[in-house]
Amino acid sequence: MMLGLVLLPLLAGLAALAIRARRLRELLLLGTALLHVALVAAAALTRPAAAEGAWLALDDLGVLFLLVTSVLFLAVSFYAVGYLRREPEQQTDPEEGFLFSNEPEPTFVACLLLFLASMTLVTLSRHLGLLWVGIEATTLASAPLVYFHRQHRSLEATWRYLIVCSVGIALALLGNLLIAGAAGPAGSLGLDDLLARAPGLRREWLEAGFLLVLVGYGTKMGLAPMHGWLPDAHGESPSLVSALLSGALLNCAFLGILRVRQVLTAAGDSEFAAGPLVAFGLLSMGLAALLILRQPDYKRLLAYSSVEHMGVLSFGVGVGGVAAFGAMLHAVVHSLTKAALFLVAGNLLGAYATKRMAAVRGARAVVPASAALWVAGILALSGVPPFGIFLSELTILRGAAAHDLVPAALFLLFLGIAFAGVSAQALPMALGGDAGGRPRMREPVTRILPPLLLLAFALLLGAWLPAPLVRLVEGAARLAGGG
Amino acid sequence: MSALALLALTVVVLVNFRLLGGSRMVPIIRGGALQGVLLAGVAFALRFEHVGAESAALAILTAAIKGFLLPGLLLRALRQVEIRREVEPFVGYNLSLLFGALALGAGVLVSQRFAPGEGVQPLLASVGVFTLLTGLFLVVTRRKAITQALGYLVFENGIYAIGLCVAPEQPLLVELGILLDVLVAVFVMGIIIFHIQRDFSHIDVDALETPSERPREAGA
Amino acid sequence: MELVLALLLAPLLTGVVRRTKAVVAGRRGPPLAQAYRDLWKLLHKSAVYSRTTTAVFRAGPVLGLACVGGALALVPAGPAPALASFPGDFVLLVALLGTARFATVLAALDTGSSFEGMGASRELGFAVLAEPALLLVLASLAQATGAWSLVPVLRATPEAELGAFALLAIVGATLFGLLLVENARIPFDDPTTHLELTMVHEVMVLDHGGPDLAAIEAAAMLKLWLFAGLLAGVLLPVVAPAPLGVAVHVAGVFAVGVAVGGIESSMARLRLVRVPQILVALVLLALLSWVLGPELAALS
Amino acid sequence: MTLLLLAVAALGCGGLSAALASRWPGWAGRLGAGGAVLGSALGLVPVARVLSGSEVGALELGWAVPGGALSLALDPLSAFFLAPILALTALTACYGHGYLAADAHPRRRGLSWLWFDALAASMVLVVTARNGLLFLVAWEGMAVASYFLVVHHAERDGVLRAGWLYLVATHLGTAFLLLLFARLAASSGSFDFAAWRAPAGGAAALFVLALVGFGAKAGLAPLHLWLPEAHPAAPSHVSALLSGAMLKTGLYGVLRMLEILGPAPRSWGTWLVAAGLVSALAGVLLALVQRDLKRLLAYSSVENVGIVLAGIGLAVWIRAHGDSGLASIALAGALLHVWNHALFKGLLFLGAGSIGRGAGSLDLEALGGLLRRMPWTGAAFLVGAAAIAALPPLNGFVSEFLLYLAALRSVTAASLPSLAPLAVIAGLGLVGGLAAATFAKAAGIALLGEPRSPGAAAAREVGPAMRFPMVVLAAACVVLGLAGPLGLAAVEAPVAHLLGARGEAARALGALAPTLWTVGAVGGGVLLAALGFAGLRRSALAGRSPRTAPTWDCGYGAPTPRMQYTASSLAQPLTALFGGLVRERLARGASGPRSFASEPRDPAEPPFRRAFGAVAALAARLAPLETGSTHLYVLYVVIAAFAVLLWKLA
Repeated sequence: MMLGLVLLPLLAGLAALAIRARRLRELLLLGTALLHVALVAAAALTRPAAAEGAWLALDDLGVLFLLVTSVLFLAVSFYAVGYLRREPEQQTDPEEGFLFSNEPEPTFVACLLLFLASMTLVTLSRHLGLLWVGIEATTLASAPLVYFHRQHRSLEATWRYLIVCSVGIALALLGNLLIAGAAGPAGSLGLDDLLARAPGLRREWLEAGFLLVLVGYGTKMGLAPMHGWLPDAHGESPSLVSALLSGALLNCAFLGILRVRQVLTAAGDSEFAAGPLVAFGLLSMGLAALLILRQPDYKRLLAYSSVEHMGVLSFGVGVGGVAAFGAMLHAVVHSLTKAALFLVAGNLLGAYATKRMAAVRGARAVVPASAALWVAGILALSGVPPFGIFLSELTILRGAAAHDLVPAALFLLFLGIAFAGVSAQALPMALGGDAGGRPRMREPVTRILPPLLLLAFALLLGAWLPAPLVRLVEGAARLAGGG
Repeated sequence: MSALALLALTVVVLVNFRLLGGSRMVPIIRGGALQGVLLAGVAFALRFEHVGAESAALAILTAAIKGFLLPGLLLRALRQVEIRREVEPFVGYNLSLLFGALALGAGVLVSQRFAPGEGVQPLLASVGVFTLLTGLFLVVTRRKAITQALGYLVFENGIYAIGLCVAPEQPLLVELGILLDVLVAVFVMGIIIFHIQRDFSHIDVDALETPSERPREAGA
Repeated sequence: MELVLALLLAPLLTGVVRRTKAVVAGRRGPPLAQAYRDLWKLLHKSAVYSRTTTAVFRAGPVLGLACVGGALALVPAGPAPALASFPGDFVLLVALLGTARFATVLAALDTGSSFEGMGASRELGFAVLAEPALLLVLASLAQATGAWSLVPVLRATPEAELGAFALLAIVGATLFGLLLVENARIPFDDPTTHLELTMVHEVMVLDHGGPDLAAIEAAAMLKLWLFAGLLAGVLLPVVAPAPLGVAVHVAGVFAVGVAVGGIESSMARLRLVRVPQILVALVLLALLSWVLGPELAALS
Repeated sequence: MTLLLLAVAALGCGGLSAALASRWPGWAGRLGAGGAVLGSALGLVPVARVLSGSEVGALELGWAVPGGALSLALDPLSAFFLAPILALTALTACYGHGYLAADAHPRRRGLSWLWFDALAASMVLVVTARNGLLFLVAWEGMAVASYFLVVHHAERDGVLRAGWLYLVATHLGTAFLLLLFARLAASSGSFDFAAWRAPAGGAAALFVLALVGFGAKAGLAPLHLWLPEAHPAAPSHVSALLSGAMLKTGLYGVLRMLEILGPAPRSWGTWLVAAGLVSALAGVLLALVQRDLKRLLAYSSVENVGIVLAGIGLAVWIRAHGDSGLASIALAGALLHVWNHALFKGLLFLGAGSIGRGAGSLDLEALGGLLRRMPWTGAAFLVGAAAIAALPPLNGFVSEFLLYLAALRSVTAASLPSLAPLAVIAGLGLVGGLAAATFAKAAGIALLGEPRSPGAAAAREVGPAMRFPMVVLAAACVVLGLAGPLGLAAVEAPVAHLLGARGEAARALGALAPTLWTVGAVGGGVLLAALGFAGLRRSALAGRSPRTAPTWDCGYGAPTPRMQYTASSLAQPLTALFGGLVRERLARGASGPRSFASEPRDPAEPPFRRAFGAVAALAARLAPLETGSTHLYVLYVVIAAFAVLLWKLA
C-alpha cells in the first residue's frame, strides 16, 4: 500500500517519457493525480498499521503533509493541462525580447510525476536516510521543471537552485550521519529504533546533528539567510511549478526538520530545538518583510512571502504548545493560499506579459475573474479573517503571548510590515484605474477553477474546521511541537 | 588501521591541496576522481575486516562510479565547452592554499573536540572535515560551473569520509540511494553546463546576467 | 426680574455711559433718554435688504435679541431670583451668548461683503478666547461658594476677610475685562468709529437697517446690562430684602456704566494684534482665580 | 435575539442579491438599499426593548474553530451603540440609493452595495459579539468592507493611496488588539469575554494596548492620520456611515475593555482625559484650517471622539474617587455625545455629499451662495453646523452641558483635587469656541454670500431620496436638543450597566431630568421670542415696502465675488494665534505678481513619515543581500551553519 503510493507516480513518470501523443499524456497526468489523491484519502481514513521498523509508514504528520501535497498536485495538473495546450512552441521573452523555446513536453510531464513520487517518498519514509534520498530526489526532479522556459534567466535560476540546495542537503546528510553516530557504532537511521533508543543517544552529537539538519533542510525550506535560491527559482519557473514548489516542497523540507525534532523530544531535549527554530523564524519573517517592501516583480513578491510564512511555521513550532497546532494548520492553509496565488499570477502574466507590478493596472476590467481571485488571495495571505491564515496566525500568537510579549510583538510587527509592502503594490494591480486599452480577455475554466477551489478550501478552513482534520492536526502538532 | 589506509588518507590530503592550487580543469577533475577511489578503498579496507562481503562490494561500486563514471561525464562536458583554464577565480590560488592549511587545522581541531568513540580513527575524521571544507571552498570561490560541480563532488566525498568514521555500516539500500543521488546530481549538472555553454559560449556562473541585478526601478 | 429691569432701563444705561464720556470730555453730551428715541426712530423706518442675502440675514438680529433675552432670564437682580435657575445655568448663559454671536456672524457673512467678512473673522477670533475665560470665571466663583447655580452664587454673602476680598478683586477685574470685550467697548473695539477697517462688532451690522438695526441695538444694550448686572451681583453683597436690595443693585449697575464711560474716555483703541494677548491674560486671570480660590477661602 | 439574527440575515441577503444583480444596476441599488433598511428596522426593535430596560436572550452556538464560539448578546451597552449604527445605516442607505443612481460606474453598484451591507452586518456583529475570536473576525471584516467602499472611485488619483493608508492603519491598530486578545486568552484559557479577567500585574499594559488599538480605529489624535485621507475619498453616504457609526465601534471597544479590566484606577482616568482633550484640540484646530469640506468634517470627527473619550475619562476619574452618582452624569454626557455626534456628523457628511453633487466641488474657496440655490440641503447643513458647534437649542449642547455639569460638581465637591475637571472645563470651553468658529466658517463660506465659481453659481438641489434622510437627521437634532430628558432615559440603562451602581445612577440621572427640561424650555423660549420679534418686525414693516438692492458695503461701485472673505482668510486670526498649523508660502516675485498661498499641515504626520522612512531605509540597506550571485548564497548557508553550531554548542 505504502510502496504503491510511491511507485504509482514513479512509473507514470517514466511512462510519460515514452508517450508521444499529447492527449494521452494529459490523460496519464490527470489519471495519476486523481488515483494518487484517492489512494492517499483511503490511506488517511483506514490508516493501515505499519510493522515496527518498516521503511514506509503513515503517521499523523506524514498524512497531513501528504494530503496537502496530493490535493495541490491534482489542482496543478488540472491547470497544467490548460497551460501546456496553450503554451506556444516559440515565444518572445517579455522582459528582454529574445526568442526562446520550451522544454519538450514529455520531459516536463515526466518530471512533474517524478516530483510527486519523490515528495510522497519524503512524507512516507520512516528512515532518516531514506528521507534524505527523497528530498535530494525532489531537488533533482524539480530542476528541469524550473528550466521549462529555455532562456538564460531560468537557466541561471536552475543552476543556483541546484547548487545551493544540493550543498544544503549535503549538510543535512552530514547531520543525519552524526545522528546515526550518536547511537554508537551499531547506530541506524530508522526512526522507530532511534525513538526507542533516544534517551541513550550521545546528547552532544544528537544536537549537532539536529542543527546541521535544521540548516540543511532549512536551505531547502527557504528559511533566511539560506533563502537566496527561492525568489529566483519561483520568479523564473512557470507559475504552476512555483505553486508546487511553494505549496508542497517547502512543507516536505519542514517535515525533515520535524522528524529529527521528534528524536530530540524522545531524548527529552526538545527545548534545545526551540531557540534556533524561533530565531530562524523571526529572522526569516523580518528579512522577508523588509525585502518585500522593495520588490517590483509580483512573482518574486510571492516567493518572499513564502520565505516569511516559512518563518511563521518555524516560529510556531519553536514556541510549541498551542502555537504548534497553529503552525501545523498554517502549513496547510498557507500551501493552499500560496498555490492559488501563484496560479492566478500565471493568469495575470498571460494577460499582461510582464512581471513588473507597476505595469499591471486595471486587471478588474481585463481579466475580472483572475483579478477578483488575486485580491481575495492577497487579503487571505495577509491574514484577513474569514480565511484560514488569520486563524492559524492568531493561534500561534495565542501560544506565543502565553510566555512573554516581545517575540509576539515582533511577530506581529513583521506581519504588519509585510502586509503593508504586499498590499501597497498588489492591490492596485487589480483595483487600479486605466487598463491601458486592453480588451477584456476570455478566461478558460482550466485557469480559473483550480485557484478558485484552492482559495475556497482555504476559506472553508478559516470558518469551519472538520473534526477529523482537527484530530489530524492535533496529532501532528503533538509530534512536531515537542509536546 | 592498516598502513595502506594511512597512505591513502595522506594522498587524499595532498589531492585536496592540488585541487585548491590548480587552475587547469583536467587535472582537477582527475584529482577528484582519485580522491573518490581512495576513500572507497579505505571504506573497503575498513568494512572488509568488520562486517562482511556485500557492504564491501558496495564500496567497490562506489569507487567505480566516483572514480570513472562521474569524472568521465565532467570531462565529456569539458570537451564540448573547449574551456581549459579557470580564469581569475574570486580568491587567488595562493590564498586558497592558505585556506587549505587553515581547513586542515580546523579538521584536526574538530575531530579532537568531538572525541570520536572507540574504533574510529581521528585521522579519518579530520581528513573528512578537511575535504568537506575544501569542497565548500571550491563551490564558493570558483567561477566556472564545472569547478563548482567538482566542488560539490569533493564536498560529497568529505561527508562520505566522515560518515565512514561516524556510522561505519549503513543499510545497503540507503548507501545505494545516496550514491544514486550524487550520480544523478552531477549528471544533471553536466547537462546544464552543456546548455550554459550552448547559450553563452562561456561557463562563468557569475556573468550569467543575474535577474536580480537588472536595473532596479525606484522602490515600491 | 433682571429681564424686566433690563428691558426698561438698558437704553438708560447706554445713555449714562455716553453722558459720562461727554462730561469727562467737558461736553454736555446727548440727553440720557436719547437711546430710547433712537430705537423708536429705527422701529418706524423701512428696511433695504441686499439681493444676495437669504433668510439667515433676516433671522440674525431677531435670534441675537432673543438669545440675549434668554440669557438675562438666568441672571438674578440682587436679592430677586432669576426667572429660571438650575445647576449649571451659567453654562447655558455662555452658550446662549455663543448662539447670538453665531447668528450675527452668519448674518454678516450672508451679505457677501468683504468688510462684514472681516468683522466676522475678528469676532470669531476674539470669541475663541473670551468664551472660555467667562466660563472659567463663573466656574471659579461656583467653586469658591460651593453652589452650582447663578442665583445662590451671586447671593452668597462673601465674608469680609482679606482672602475673599482678594478673590473678588480678581474675579471682578476679569469680568470687567470680559464686559469690555463682549460689548465692543473702547480698548478692544470702538463702537462710535466710522472707519470700517478698525471696527469689529459694528462692521458686522453694516448692512442692517430699520427694525433689524433696532433689534441689534437693543440686543447690544441688553448685553451691556447683562454684564453690568453680573459684575454688580458679584461685587455688591446682598444686604437688604427685595425692594431696597434691587434698588441697590440698579445703582450698582449704573455705577458700572459710569466706570465703563470713564475707561472709554481715558484709553485709546489697542492695536488689533495686542487684543489676543490681553484675552490670554484674562484667561490666565480666570485660571488664577480658580487655583487661588480654595487657598484664599482657607486663608479667610 | 432572533430579530437581531434576522437583521444580520437581511443585510447579508440584501448585499448578496445586489452583487448578483450587478448586471442590472437599477435593481442592484434597490435590493442593496432595501436590504439595509429592512435589516436596520429589524435590528432596532430588540435595541429599543433593551434600552427600555427589558432583557433580551443571548445566543450561544458552538463554532468548529479552536477557541471560537458564536456567542452574541445584547446588553444595554451593546444596544446603546447599536442604535446609531442601525439608524445611520438605514438613512445612509436611502441617501446612497439616490447618490449612486447618478454614479459614473453603474456596473460597480452591485458590488458597492454588497460591501455596504457587509459593513453594516459586521458592525452589528462587532457590537454584539461576546467571543474574542468572533469579535476579531467581525472587526477585520468591517475594515475590509470599508476598504472596498473607500476605493469605489479607484480611478480618481489619490483614492487608492488613501484606501491603502486606511487598510494599513486599521491593520496595525488591529495588531495591538490581537496582542491584547492573545494575552487575555492565554492568561484566562478561553476567548470568551465572560471568562476574561485582568491578570494581576499587567492590567495597565493591557489598558494601554486597548487604548492604542481601539483609539486607532476611533481616530484618536496621534493615530488619526488615516481618517482625513479615507473619508473624503469614499462616496458621501459611505463616509457618513464611517464617521457616524464605525468610529463609535472604537469607543465601544474602550468601554468594553474598561468593563472587562475591572475597576479602573484614577491614573487611567487622567490618561483618558489627557488623550481625549489632546485629540479634541488637535482635531478642531486642524479642522479650522482645512479647505476641503469633507477633510474638515473628518478632522471634526477626531475632535468629537476626543470629547467623548475625555467624558469617559472624567467618569472613570470620578468613580475612582467613589462618587458613582456624579460619575454616572459624566458617563451619560459622554454616551449622549456619541448619539448626538452620530446624528449631526452623519447629517453634515450627507450635506457635504449633496453640495459636492450639486455644486460639483468640495473646495470651500469655490463654493458660496448655495443656501439660495439648494434650500433643503442648505437648511439641513446649517442645522447640523449649529448642532455640532454645541449651540443651545440643539442636541450638541445637551451632551456637552452634562459634561460641564459633572466636571463642575466634581470640582465643588471639596474632597476632590481639581486638576482633571478643570482641564475638562477649560478644554471643552476652548474646543467649543473653536468648533463654533470652524463651523461658522464652513456654513458661512459654503452656503452664504456670492457663489465663487461657475459650478457653485449653477448649483441645483439634489433629488428627494437624498434630501429625506438629511431632513430626518436635522429634525432629530432639534428634537433631542429641546427634549433633553428623552436622551437621558435612553442613556440610563447603559450607564447603570457600566458603573454597576443601578440605584445611584438612576437617582442621579433622575435628579437631572428637571434641569434638562428647563434647558429645553429656555431654548424653546428663545426660539419663540425670535419668532415673536420677527412678527413684530413684519408688522412694523407692514406699511413700508422694503426694497432690495445690491449689498451697500459702504458704497462700493462694483463688488465682485472674489472680494468676499475666503475660508482661509476667515480663519487667519486664529491660525496666527495657534501657529504651526498652516504652511504659508508668500511669493515675493521681484517683478512678477506677489502671491500668498497657505495649505493646512498636520503636525502629527512628520513623525509617522520618519518612522516609515526609517523602515524603507533599512529595507534599502538590505537590498544588496539580494545580489543574485550563487557564490554568496552558498556562503550564507555555510555561515548560517557555523553560526548556529557555535551559538548552541560552543
